[in-house]
Amino acid sequence: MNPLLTYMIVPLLIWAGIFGYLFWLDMRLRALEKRLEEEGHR
Amino acid sequence: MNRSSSWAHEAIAVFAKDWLLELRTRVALGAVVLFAVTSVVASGFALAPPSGVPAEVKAALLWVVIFFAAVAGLSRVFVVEEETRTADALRLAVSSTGVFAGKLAFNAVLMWTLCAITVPLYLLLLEAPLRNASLLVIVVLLGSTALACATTAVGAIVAKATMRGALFGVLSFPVALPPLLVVIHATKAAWLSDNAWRVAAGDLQVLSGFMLVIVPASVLVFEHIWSE
Amino acid sequence: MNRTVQILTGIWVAGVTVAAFLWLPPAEGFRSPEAARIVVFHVPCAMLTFVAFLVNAVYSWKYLRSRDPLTDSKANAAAELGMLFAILATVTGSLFAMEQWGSAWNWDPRETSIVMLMLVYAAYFVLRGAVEEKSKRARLSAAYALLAFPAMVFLIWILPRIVESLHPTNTLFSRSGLDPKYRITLWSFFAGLLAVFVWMFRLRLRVEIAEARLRRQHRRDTMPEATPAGETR
Amino acid sequence: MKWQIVLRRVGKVFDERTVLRDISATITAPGAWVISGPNGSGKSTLLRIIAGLLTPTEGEVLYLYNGERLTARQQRQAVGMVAPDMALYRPLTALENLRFFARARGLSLRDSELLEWLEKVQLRPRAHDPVATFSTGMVQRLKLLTALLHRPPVLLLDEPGSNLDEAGARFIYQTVKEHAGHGIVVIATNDTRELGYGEPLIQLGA
Repeated sequence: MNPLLTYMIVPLLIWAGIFGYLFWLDMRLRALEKRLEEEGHR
Repeated sequence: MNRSSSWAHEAIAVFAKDWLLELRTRVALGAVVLFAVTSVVASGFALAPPSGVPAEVKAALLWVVIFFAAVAGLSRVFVVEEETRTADALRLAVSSTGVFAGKLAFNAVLMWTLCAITVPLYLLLLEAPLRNASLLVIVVLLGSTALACATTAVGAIVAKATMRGALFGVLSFPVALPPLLVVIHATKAAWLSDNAWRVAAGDLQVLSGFMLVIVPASVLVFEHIWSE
Repeated sequence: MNRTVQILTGIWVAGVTVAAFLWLPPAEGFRSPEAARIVVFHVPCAMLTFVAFLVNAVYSWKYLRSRDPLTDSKANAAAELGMLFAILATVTGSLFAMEQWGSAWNWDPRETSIVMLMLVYAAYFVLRGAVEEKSKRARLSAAYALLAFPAMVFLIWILPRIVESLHPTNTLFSRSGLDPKYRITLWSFFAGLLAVFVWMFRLRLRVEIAEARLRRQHRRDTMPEATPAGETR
Repeated sequence: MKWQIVLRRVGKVFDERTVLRDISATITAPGAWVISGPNGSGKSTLLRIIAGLLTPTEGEVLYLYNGERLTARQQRQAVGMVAPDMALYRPLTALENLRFFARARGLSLRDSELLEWLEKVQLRPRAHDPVATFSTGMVQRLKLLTALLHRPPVLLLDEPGSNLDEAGARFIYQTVKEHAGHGIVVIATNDTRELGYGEPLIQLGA
């Protein structure tokens, strides 16, 4: 593999991992808050 | 009436009681020894003729066998107390340090018994190039004790959880790995090196150091594992 | 963390990433100087894995002292993040190893210790999954974390005695190693990642708190049905 | 008024399920006391909390001797307990069980003395038989013996008479009466016969 390409993959991987996790957390949080809201009204 | 019972007395009572129970039921001993003998014989078959196998592989294999045999039995002491619902009576009678020390002593003796059977059999069947027998005895003794020290508290954790059988292996491996790696290194030295004592001296120090760290740590957390 | 800090963090790490490409010179003396610059990304990830492990141990200890459920959630969150960074460090490390030594895995002491940390985290999660009652789960997993911690410190200390290391020992801290630009970039990236770590940690806790609130609400809603009248004698 | 157990606003929550809420009481020696309530009302949990086997989520349990608080070790020595969830070592004989509990508690009792204890509960002929071969009543008597071996001032009994015949129940009653003369007995039960063994202390709802 081209060394420069390898070098470019690395930060991409790290950001993919971190943002993937952040995104997943954010989705869970939104879903939970929505359910809390709904059940709070009932 | 004499009520000056310290944790050492309690530990001796627990140790004696556990061995009495073990000799009557032979659950842990049976599991451990059968596992060890089976896997030694199986390795002998698989590697025959064993003369071509490097000593590094043989040393690693010996301790892998011992570790997995230990996994089959070391958590029994605590699991039995929970399963037969005797843990509460023990909790009321004995301090948590006394229980831990007694169970640790039981596991150490169990490991010594296991090694006393496995190691000679292994040497016989797999033709290990034994250079320094007295060193090997010390290495095995210290290594098996270190494994017992590393995994006794893990056994107490497992006894309180579900899926105990699978869990003990998973949980004890990371904790047992440091002594395992060191003892494999030292065993190799006892088998091969001309100046084995010099090579293994560092390993033996590390093993002792490991026990000096993990045992107090275990005592510290055991109180929280044992009482609800 | 408020919005401005988040935006500043984003700009900071983006800046460091760009600098790692444009400002950082190729690492002379390595097999492929261009790719060897990976270290500025890889090493901070590995460092954060250890930071997370330490944070997990500290909160585990605090939990056993205080028995506060939120402290247990913090320990768990730290372990989850530790696992994430361990994976990132391993993957980036293998890419570097492939470029430098030709194979992705070498059983180098550092490689081994990061894998062992992953195993500890995995065992920790398995244990949490195997205990139903929450306070018991918190107690047992905290105890396990505190047993694994000294074992890991030992492992990291003894591994180099047993296996030859490929990693340099002190280029990070000595003045005569690589170009000083490396040290600057690496530590800047570490600082950025640390900020991101705190951000993720707090978001993870908010999820945990929301879940606990939802459970409590459920409990209240279903409470009357929970004790059927027929059961009393 | 030497021995006292003080329950101060004790509460227990398992996960989000509240089992006990805000229980306060003062138990003073000598005497027998009864904790009553239907199944699942938390009698056993409360007794385990009093015994120190379970840490309450709220409040605390204090053991006082002449107004002084006991240490954890002293408290353990002060309590004897019999509960359905506390089994003996079934593969061991009656004598071996007694020997273990005596040694574990630091008592220097000779076998001859232990056999005398066994005589008192009519188990001497079975001293060398494994507990696994015992009937429910015999196990219950042996359990009571192990709970009394260290002469604790506090005796905690959880459903002591369940599954016992007339003779077994009479034996429990005698032990309670005898112990209540000098120490504290706390009985958790909803058996109508046992409700009369002592004064009502706490009535738990469902």
